[in-house]
Amino acid sequence: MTSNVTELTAVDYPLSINRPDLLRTPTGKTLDDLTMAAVVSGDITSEDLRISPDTLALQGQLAAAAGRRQLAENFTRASEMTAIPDDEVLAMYNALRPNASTAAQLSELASRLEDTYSAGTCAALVREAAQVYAARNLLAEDLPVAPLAPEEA
Amino acid sequence: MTAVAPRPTDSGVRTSKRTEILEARPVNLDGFVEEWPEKGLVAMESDFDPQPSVRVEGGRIVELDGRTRDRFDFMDTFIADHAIDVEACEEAVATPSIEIARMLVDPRTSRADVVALGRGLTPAKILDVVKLMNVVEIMMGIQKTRSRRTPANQAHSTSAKDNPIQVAADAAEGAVRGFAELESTLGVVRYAPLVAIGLQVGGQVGRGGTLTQCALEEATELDLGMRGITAYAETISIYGTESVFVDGDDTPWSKAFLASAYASRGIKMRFTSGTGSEVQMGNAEGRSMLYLEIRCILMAKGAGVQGLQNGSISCIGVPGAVPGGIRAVAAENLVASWMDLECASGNDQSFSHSPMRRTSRLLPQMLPGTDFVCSGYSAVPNKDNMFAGSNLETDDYDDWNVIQRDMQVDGGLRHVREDVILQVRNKAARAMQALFAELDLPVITDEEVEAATYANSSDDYPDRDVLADLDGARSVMERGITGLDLVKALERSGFGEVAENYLKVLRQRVSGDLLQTAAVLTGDFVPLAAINDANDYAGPGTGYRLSGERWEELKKLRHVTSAENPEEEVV
Amino acid sequence: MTAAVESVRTLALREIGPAERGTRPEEVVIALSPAFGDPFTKTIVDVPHAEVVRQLLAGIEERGGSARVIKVYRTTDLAAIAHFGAKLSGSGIAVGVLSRGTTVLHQRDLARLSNLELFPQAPLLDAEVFRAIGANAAQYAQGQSPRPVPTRNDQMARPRWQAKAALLHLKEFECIDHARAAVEVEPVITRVD
Amino acid sequence: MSLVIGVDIGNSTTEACIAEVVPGEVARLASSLTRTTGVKGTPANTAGAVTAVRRALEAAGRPSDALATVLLNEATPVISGLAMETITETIITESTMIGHNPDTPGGEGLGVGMTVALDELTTVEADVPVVVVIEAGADFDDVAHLLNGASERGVDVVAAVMHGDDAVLVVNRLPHRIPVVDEVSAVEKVPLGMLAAVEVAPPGRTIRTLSDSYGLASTFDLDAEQTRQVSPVARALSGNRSAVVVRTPAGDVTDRRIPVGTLTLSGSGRSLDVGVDGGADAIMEAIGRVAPLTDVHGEPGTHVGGMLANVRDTMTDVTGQPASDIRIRDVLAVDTVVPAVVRGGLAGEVSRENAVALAAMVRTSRSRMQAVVDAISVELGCETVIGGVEGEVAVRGALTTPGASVPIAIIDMGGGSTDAALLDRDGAVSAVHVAGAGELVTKLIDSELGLEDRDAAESVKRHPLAKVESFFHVRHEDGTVQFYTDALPPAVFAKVVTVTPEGLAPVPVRGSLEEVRRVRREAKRRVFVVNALRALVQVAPQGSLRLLGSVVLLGGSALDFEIPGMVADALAPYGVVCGIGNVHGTEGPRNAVAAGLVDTHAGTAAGPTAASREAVS
Repeated sequence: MTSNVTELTAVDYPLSINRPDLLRTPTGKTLDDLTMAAVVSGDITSEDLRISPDTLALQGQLAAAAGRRQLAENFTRASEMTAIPDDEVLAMYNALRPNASTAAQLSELASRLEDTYSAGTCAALVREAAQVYAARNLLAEDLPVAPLAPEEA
Repeated sequence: MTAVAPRPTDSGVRTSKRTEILEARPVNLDGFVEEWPEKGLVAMESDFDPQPSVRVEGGRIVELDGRTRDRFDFMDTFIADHAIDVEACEEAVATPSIEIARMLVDPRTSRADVVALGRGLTPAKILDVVKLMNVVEIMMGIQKTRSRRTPANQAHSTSAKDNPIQVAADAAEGAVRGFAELESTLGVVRYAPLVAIGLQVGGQVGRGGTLTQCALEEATELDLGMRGITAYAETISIYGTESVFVDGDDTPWSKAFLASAYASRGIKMRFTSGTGSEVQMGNAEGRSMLYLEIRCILMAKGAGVQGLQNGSISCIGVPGAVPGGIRAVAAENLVASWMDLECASGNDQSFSHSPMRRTSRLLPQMLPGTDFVCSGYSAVPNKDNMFAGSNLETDDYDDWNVIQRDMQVDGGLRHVREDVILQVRNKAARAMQALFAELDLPVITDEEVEAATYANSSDDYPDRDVLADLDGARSVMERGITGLDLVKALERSGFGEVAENYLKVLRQRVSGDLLQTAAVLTGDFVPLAAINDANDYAGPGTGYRLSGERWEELKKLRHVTSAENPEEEVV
Repeated sequence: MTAAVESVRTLALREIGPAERGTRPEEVVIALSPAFGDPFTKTIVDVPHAEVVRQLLAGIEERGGSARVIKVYRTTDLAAIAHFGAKLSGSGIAVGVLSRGTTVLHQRDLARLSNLELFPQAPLLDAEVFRAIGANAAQYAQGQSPRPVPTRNDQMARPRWQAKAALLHLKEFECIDHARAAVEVEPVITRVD
Repeated sequence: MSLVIGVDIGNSTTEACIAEVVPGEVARLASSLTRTTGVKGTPANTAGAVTAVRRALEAAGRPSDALATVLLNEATPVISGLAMETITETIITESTMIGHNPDTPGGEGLGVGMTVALDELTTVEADVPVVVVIEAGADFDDVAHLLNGASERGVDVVAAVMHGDDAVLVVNRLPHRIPVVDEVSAVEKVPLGMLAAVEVAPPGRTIRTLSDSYGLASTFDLDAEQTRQVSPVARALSGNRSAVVVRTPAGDVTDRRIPVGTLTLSGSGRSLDVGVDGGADAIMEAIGRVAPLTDVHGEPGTHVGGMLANVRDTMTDVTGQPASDIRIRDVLAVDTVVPAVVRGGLAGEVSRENAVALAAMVRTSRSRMQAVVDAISVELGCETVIGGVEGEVAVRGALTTPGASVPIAIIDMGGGSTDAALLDRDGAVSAVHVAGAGELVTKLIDSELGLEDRDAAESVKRHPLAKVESFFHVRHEDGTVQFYTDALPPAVFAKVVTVTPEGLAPVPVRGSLEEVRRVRREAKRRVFVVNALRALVQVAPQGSLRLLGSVVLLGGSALDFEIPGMVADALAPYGVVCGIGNVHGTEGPRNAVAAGLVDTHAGTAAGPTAASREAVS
């Protein structure tokens, strides 16, 4: 969708008011379709109230136009993540906590992001984390070791 | 043996009557300690902080504040690789600190220029700059660098009994008084769904477009957000040293990933940090509180999160006890704003026994204006505040309104007539009653609605059947009830206007407009962010000025003698 | 208990050997932090350490229990101190105490960061509370289910005590001695008035 | 073919069953369940009924305009009230007795001497036996020091009574193990200079001397008349591990009955007065003599008078009928015990006083169901009719349970009342409602365990118990042990807990699992089992349970984990087959009325039809 739209600038914000024509739900509905009548009749589901990857890309353009490079990068990662189910997003987050994953597990996670979800920038973030965790001793041990004696305090 | 007991005085030594009076002043119940810079128990001026430096090789930063890349901890790495603009940094760091400090204060330097220069600065350099600024200059800096033009405020709405009807009524009153965002949390965590529903319903009754959040552990908080029961999230903590960050079971990478997860669901989110947390946990690594907080701010920026709640927050007793501590707290708000982040600027935790000191701690944020002056003004009496009490509470509403009027500053609130307040409180409680009935949740009685209308604290409400409520809360989660179900139920039960407001908030998720820096929703459901309401302060006569209709609104107080007829008060 | 406060007592912790695992099934271990008793002598609100130990022991004795006291040197993490004590305790129950007064009741099968009862606000702990904690520890050790010691809360503790607590924590941290293993001590409480 | 919904408005839940109906044929599509709004049989029911209808439509995927008919049950307007009165009390005068049970008294044995305050110990002559009275604030080390000093001077310290929880500590610091009773909160009221006896039994034992009238007589040198007078003291102390008795000129302990008023029972054309302090058996027996009951009044100006007036006022509020039109048609009285603080006690002593709990059932003068019918008709815009009488429809619904046959009786155990109905071979139905059900059980559990926490009592009622024996295992009340791989939460450590779907919930009692279980089962037996039998006798042919064929249990309580078994056990001696309903083989004990309404409408209702329907009582 973004291909036939010129880069957005500050005057396009807020999109919900100035450029509703560019907005679609992941199910293809427009903002105008999201009426109370449609809600009551059951034509709208939670799926219709999610943000689409295209919309995140548009917001990324606005952020970049305002000089907010990192915010735009965040929207790029977010755009990739829209495809990942809720539970798995949380599981991936937990895998990134310190001492939670081995190098191999993080590498596997990066591949899954890349291969299953085409989430290249997310994968890059995970690979970068894996490198830092290795250097800072924040990877999980390969084999879980059961403590036998009371740890010495 | 409570903290409010007066200090023991050595009997036998004669003191003057004046000393007796001074000893009894509330300020002497506060704790003050000497600095210990070697351990990081120092606000912002320490010989143990690093000197600024930066070196770029092959397109990446290889030295940061005196450390070469091989000696980087993970904060250094993340900041060097994500926060700092590599092209601009060497030149930026070479600029004399005094020049930069003056740019922050000088109205002729635009916000854009000073923000652009800031993109290339290292933590030590930023510290070096703000160390040159006194508290008035810091306030000048905040006035200019704050991202949104129009200041706003955020409230806490919680209940000591986790009573969802109380949360709804106080949220409604808070919203009608002007809070743009409402935050809740729980005593009994399992109550969360019902309290989050109360907050949302109350918010939309009080003023359509109010945004709500419920502070919980990450998974539940995200779940409530994804269901559309809450609208944003804030309590995503970050820390300034690697060891404390790891103690908090996170890293900059895990938090950056979480930030993107929220955005991918269309949910607004900001991080939380603040001076004092690292030394409080005993791992400041010998750095000053402000230096470590600047590292947090740059980490947040690097993660691409739109905003940050800072201003010491729950550790305020630590900077509050050392010399220059409250200046440092103002400086951390300045740096967050300068780094182009939305700043929810603290003033949200019980800070002092002294009313005078509570007020002075507030002014560096209230006078220049911030994106959210309080990141939690207690919209319930402090004893009901489940965030352990705030610097401001419901008892202070009138004082706040008078200070706004005295100083002609906009702190985001206004005086509201009693009849209006009673009406929204009643409506919020009735909407909850109807919604609970519609959703088969435990009954809300007419007596409870009546109590909510006139109550002050949780003591004024009949007790709920806690077991039934917890069953209800569980069923909300198990049945997979979403914001959309709540909208439907409100519409069906005759609260169409509330349903409509709620639906409009949910629709924002599709547009993503609230993901932009400092975004809030106006009463007309117009997203107001640092794009369409960018701060344009450029000296006297520019930027946000309290005038016109809004100023007329703020002139109103509970009691103002009429000029026309001095025997009466202005209504 | 007022008379106790009026009398002045001092505490000496006489080392009697390395801290070892106990065998008495109903004993409670009291695990003290590195600076407890020496160099510090009182809690954040000036409750003498002698009184802290005396009341904990009295609470245990009144409930028919027995106790051993150990001192650790390698950490100031209260959870770790108490959990270590619990693993040495014949009953699996331990009381961990920091020199500023913060106290926790622990059990060896619990996760380190969990607890039976936690008293995080040191400024609110007085002799009476320490007595009650001791009494509960003894009852847990006997397999009973005592009513938890009522916790007090004071929102204004933060402005008065947060920084002093941080300072005391840093000072205690300085007393860590990684070279020194935990020892069992005999508390010698002497009345000096 | 038409779309029909049967709606059953119950006391706590409203159920709906939706079906496609052609004469003689029913295709059930879906059912739904919601909370009843307002008091059953009042127009406030409309909201809940409409919700149930809408839910059923949604579940069946049918639009609301396709709906042809809504069928409601003619619900007997039965409402219940609950009250409890204590009928005994224990009073101590002149602070003559301390009968509480501190967890840890000190020493053991019996000590008899004059009461002396601690700080007056120095003035006591040598060789006089003394009982030392120690006020609040004394430190145990100081106390032991002073007692030892006195002994060294030759004072005969034989026992002590103290405020703090220090008895063991003090005794451990004395050369001789004298009996010491501690935690006496009002120790300053102990009369000084009087002869007193302190007794402490070894751990796990109870006192022998002070809990025995002749023991008291020898201790205090009493004559026969005096001995008779002190017998309440002995009785009050029996079962204690420790006690103190002080002999004062007029001191006394009385155990008296509280006059709480009389009930006036009307029925069978006569009236009968019965004193509530006579206990439950006397009340129930009197009710039997005037059956069928037409109304009950309480003696004005007494506790029971106020209690019944309250019930009547509540009914007036919910039905809108004047109090004078409200008739109490059944009462269930149950004996119970409540822990009560002893008047005049010095240590917050608690005695278990007798009490009577009453559940009263009210029938209003007329049904207001037609008002509900009208309101629903307006709300949904479709035909709404009363499709049957509750008892009859329910029993026909129950008959669809696989294996059931006529004659068949049902018992529906709800929150406020227990209902029974019988369908005989001729198709005649008789039904009865009796007072007392789930709410009364909760109240009995709450008061007998001294929980003062309705939620906790409700949890005890609904869920089985277990004892947490370690962080990794619990022992269930049936003796089985369950192990956990993750440590249980600290809040349940060593506690008696209820096993709920949400996990283990601690029961805030000090008693054992067996004690809690006994109270729970006894409460259920005294209400549900008693009521099931009481109600069935009223509908059984010639009042004989043996003539009942089978009994089907319906309603929420039929899902309880033990009530069906208890009722079945009670009925077994009469040769009655008793089981849990399974309406249409799919619905379990729920939905009997809603499904029955639809069946009746389609003319497919199960069982024989009556030539002439008897009046449903």
